Amino acid sequence: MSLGYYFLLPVIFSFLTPYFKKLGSFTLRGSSILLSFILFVQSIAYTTMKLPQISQFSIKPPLGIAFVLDGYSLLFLLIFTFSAVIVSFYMLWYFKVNPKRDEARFYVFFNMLIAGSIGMILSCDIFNLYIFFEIVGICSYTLSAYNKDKLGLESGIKYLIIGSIASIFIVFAIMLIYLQIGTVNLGLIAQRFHEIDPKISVLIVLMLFIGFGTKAELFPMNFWAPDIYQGSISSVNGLFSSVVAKAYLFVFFHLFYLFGLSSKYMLFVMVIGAITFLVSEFTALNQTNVKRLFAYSTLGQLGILFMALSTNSSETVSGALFHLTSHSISKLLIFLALGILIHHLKSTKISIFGDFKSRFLTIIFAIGFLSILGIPPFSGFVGKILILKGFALSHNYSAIAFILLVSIVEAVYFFRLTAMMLDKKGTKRVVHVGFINYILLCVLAALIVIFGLFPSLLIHYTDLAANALINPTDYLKFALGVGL
Amino acid sequence: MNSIFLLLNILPILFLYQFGGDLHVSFSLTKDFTLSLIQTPLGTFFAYLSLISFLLVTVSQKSKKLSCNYYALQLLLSFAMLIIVLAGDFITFFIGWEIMTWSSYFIISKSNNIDIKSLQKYILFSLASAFSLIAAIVISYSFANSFDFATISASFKSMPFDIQLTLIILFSLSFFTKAGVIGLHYWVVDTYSKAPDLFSSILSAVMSKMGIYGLFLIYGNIVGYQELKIMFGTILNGTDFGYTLAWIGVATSIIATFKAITQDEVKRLLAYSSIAQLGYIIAVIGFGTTYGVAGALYHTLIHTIIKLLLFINVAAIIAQTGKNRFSELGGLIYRTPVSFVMLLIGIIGLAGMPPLGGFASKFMMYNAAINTKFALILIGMLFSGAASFLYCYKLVYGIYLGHPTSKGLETQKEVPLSYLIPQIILALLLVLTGAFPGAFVKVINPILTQFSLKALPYDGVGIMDSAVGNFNGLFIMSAFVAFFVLILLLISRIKSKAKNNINRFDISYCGEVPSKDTSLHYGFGFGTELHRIKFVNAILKRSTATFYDALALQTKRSSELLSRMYYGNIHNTMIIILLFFSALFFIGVNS
Amino acid sequence: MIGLLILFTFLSIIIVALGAILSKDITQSVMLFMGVGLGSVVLFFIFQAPDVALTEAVIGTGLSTAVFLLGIRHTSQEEVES
Amino acid sequence: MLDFFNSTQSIHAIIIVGSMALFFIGFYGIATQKNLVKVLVSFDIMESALFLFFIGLHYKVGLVAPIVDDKTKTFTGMVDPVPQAMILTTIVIGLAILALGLSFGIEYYKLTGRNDISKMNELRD
Amino acid sequence: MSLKKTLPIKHIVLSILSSALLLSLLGLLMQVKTDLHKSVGDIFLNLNMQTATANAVTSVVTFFRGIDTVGEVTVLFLATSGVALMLSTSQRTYAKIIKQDSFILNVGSRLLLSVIILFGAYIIIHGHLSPGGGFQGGVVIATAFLLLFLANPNMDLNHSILTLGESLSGSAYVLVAIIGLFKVNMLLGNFLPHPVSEIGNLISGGIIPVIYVIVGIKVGSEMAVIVEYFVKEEHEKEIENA
Repeated sequence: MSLGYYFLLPVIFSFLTPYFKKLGSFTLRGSSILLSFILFVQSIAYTTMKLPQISQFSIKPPLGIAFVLDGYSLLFLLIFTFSAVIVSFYMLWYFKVNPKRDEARFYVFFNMLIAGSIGMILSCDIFNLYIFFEIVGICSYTLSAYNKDKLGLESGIKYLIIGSIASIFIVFAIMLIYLQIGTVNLGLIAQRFHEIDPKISVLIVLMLFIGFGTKAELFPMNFWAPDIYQGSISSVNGLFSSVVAKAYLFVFFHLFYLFGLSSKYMLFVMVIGAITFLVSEFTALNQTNVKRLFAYSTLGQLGILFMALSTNSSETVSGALFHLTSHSISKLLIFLALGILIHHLKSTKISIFGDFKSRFLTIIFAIGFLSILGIPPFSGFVGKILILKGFALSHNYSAIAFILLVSIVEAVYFFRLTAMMLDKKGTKRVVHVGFINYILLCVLAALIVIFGLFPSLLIHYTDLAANALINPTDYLKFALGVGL
Repeated sequence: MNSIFLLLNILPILFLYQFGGDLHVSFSLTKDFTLSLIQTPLGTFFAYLSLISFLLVTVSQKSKKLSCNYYALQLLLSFAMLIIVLAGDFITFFIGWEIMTWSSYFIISKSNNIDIKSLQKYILFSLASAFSLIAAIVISYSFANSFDFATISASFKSMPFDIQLTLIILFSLSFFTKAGVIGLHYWVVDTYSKAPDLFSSILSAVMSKMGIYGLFLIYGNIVGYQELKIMFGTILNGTDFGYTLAWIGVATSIIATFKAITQDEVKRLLAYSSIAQLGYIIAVIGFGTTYGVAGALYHTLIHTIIKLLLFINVAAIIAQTGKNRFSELGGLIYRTPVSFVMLLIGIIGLAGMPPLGGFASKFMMYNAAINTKFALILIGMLFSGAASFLYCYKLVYGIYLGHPTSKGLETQKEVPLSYLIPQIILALLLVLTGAFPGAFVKVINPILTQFSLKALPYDGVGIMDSAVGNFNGLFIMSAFVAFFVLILLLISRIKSKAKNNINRFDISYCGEVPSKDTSLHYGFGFGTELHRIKFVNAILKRSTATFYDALALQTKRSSELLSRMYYGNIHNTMIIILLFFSALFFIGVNS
Repeated sequence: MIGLLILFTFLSIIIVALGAILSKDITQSVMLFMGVGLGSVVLFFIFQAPDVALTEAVIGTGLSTAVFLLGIRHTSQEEVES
Repeated sequence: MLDFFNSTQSIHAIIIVGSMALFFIGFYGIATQKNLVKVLVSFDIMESALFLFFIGLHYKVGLVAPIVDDKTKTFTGMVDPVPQAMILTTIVIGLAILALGLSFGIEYYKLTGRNDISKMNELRD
Repeated sequence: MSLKKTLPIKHIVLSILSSALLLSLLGLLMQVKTDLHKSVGDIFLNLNMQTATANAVTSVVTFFRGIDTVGEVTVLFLATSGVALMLSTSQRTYAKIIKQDSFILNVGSRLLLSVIILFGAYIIIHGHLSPGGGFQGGVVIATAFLLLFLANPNMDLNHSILTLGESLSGSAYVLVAIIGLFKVNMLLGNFLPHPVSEIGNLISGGIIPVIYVIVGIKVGSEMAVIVEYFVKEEHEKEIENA
């Protein structure tokens, strides 16, 4: 039951895939689903245990590396493992519909992507964090280039080059940290970060900001992101937007609060988040490609999360984490439904929303859009209102006005799609949603509605996470191996 | 299918009636969101208003074969309005508000002559109003630390003046959009005219009243009229705030009335007329005197009844003939006499002529204006009231009088019964409110006490009295009926030989004989030459559409500009990242 | 003495790296990149880091250059970079 | 005069200047080069510059490689092994990225016949 | 070396920018003192005696920071399967080209092959005593295969053995880590006996040499696969224009 299994089980699975493939595609798919299911059940088991949990590797933390699970990472663990289970079921349909020769390798990269992201949120050692950063990087480059056509390869190359630039900056930052503080353990770095000579600490923070900011798609550095979404297949897009982007966001704010940077850089991060939100919502207005449109909407939502998470008040942060969870679920819902649509209508133009006739898909898309916009009965509303309430309590009215105005712009393109779906004129093709997808989309939609009507279940965990994020005292105690 | 939903509509009425005014339910969503429903007199008034109109519209939808989820959405809409009206705190209010928005959005999208542009207009304006509402709620939460109406209104006085002002502006903006005040009515006309025929009756009769309820809630409960008087001071004999609001209302009604006169489409005329009538209510709502609030409430009731009546009537005609323009309709009086009588009663009520309820509410509103000595406002209201008679006449003449323009019209049968029953009930209601205006006083008094205003004196069910004088509704109605019956006998006594041998085309004395199919239906076009009047011409030419289209164009242009940054050349993206790094480096290092 | 040696190797690495970046022909730039690798192997050895020197020699210089050259033979075939 | 160069101070100064110069050559390379292979080369140059910078600054005159053989019995007076362990892993990661990038480049060249990353813009609005 | 190419303004501006960055960064880095805190390395050096491995770097790489190497091995594995995914064309038919392979090259490469493999094996096995280890030795063995391919491009590696070697050693590595959990209640714990007295000779340092041998096999087979894909790929091209 130790935290190490989150990384070691997928590693064993991916090493043994050639043999699963030999035993036939059923065992391959079954074992991949079983793996993600086991990890999901394990994370649910962790919700009942007292946090923070720790599992050490070879020696006690300040010297060795350890996986520490506190409230903040528990929430993300649940999101990641849940999305893994959903997408692995979805892939059953995807590979049944367009069978591919190297399907086994997809499962390798899929499971390692999830394991890497979980590693990123659990590891309490900055160099180990960099290794998982690279694992997630490599998996996402290959997954985005998976179907080897001109678009996929181009997105793979672009993602690789941007990823390598980001990793250069992060390696440089780790080296400077090691030179200054003499260790790579996050607990010790957090303790001694204020002793570094201010100029060098500005440099380190800048390098980490550029490294993780590029990957977490902040404004001046996210010109590459829509191309990746356009080039890769929809289920991979779902993973990118609900798992990978969230992992980088997690690390960005984990270090932001651990190193105590919120006092100096709060305004800067909030302004960058606001610009990201504004620019991506406006560019989403005149998109003709559906995948690019939802990519910009993901960038926009990340912008809001950056704005809300950077405030030091646990109210807003817990609201932002709630919004983050509901955004992951609804974005996963939309991308999976989009995959079905694109498969049947063979085009990724926006007009496909007007050419399909399926009551179930219309309802699913409507729920997804309304939840992202933050319309009452759905979970997005609770998230948005918590964020606004947090901003109001800290009397930050300009942020409230900004979020509301720009989300009207966001409503324009979402409702344009809804209007096209509901429009009865024109030739319509019936889209047949497979049996598996039917259940998956129902589960996701039900989750959105449940969190909308009874948010107290999720708010308990987001409050836990918000407190664990803002004052990581017990995380530091475990990271320093005190009392182990 | 229709009958099941009919029963489902009756259920809430009985449920509400059974509670009798002290319903208090609270359900805690999370630790700091408790949703609560409280039954205030104002709430019950509007609840009964909306539930009864939903019932009547469901009855009228009997003949149209509507799908099950249409009814479900309509039920959800009525449930949402119930939540809004009975909400005890702002979160429930907002949840009801948004569910109302998107459920009505899905109903409107089911109509077959709706296009994406007007759907977008509708949803964007409603969302804009909802977002300004949530902004106001959240700001007030930041000062009151709770969403409950009572605590917020208690802590409202302690807020600094500029916060109070922003709150009032935000709340009023969001409710004005819903009620369709002149600057924000861009969506109203298109949505009402293109929505499914019978649903536009709900739209105009009930949903716009939610905006009015919101205004009452804010000015009456949350801020309180005394607080408004203290905040903004007084002018002549009324409050400054009331005066500005009155000017907005009067402007809305005058402009909307003249716009209504020139419309050719029936439903667009009705849409403009509902904006105009709401303009009256908004003009009077801000006065903060007993007569102001009473007049507004009375006119809300009357307007709902009339708009339901007119829209159902027009919907029936459109369903029957398939045409919705005055130029295509005409001469239906012989074919559908009952609908004509119903429309006639509706017109009399709309124009505010004595025997029917319309006069009572207009009387009360004029009294309010007189009472607060806002002379110009009174003149404006009288002017637009008189002008409104023009489009009432156009409505009657265009559809029923004049000559049938097309062959089909001559063979029309009477409108099916399911349309007529609700119209008859509504007409009876109008007659009752006309005959017994006093009865309404008993309904309004608890609301006035809720707003801590002086209650209206109640002397007899037939008498409505005001500061300046009173009139005995019953006496007028009985005199009118007696006089009407007398003339009816007189006419029927004279063997009306004239009717059957007059041939519609026997107008050869001016030397030209119109052929069989030329339409002699000219009367409806009299709005067109209004342009010659300079003042009216100024109104008709200018429209808010140009402003909003320009706004949409600017956002589109700026989005194209911004999206040019994302043109996919990875080489330049790398350079931008490196430049961003060096810029931050130079700033960071030497700061 | 060591300082001089370090200075000299650094200078040669910088010149070779400049050549690698600016040269038009890709195979030439890969060859010069190998030069940078060799220089860094020498430096690692001076800095008393034999493990890293061996890794850099085998992986950083040996295999990377082999992979580069094989890769180039399929792509631009010594084509002058436009 | 010669031993001026042997002091750790001056060695560290040389290392910092040299490696940072190398780093910014790679920086310039990434900013200007359009060919995929050239970009990967400048990426690798930046990486080796960082390694030199890191290992160099941990070397002090008189310290010995962290390996115990029959001559040096105890682990004292040795260079810090942790940076070497980290650099060892990062070199291998650099190779992995390189091999992956080249395989993408080869497939892309097979489909489009060009290797120029600034011309890759099928993916746009 | 054709250096005389016309530098467009963009290049000049960027070079000025990067040199400006260089100067200000140097100004920054020069006057900063590096030994603010005693680095964790000295603690590892003292701890190293108990792990009974002569090479401190190996003990840090495999034992103290063991999960890094597991991550490292997965990164290499992912890169290999990524390259395999990309370059593996469905029809792996390589017509035997008629270029007659020169006899000298064949014999010479076979002779050299055994020496290189021996050298690689030496580096792997003596990872914990002398510099080198799994990664370096594995890649040396891979270069041996590279040599064979250059000599005789038609050669086919036996894929079943390579995948067997790769997956078994990978799972063995993870099993060693998990056994550590059960035996020593510490993931990647050193459960084999590693007395300090044995520090110099071959069988010393518990699981550290075992890990490095496993890593050596894995890296060797993976790099061989990568090299084969890159070489074979090139082969196909020649057939087209031959």
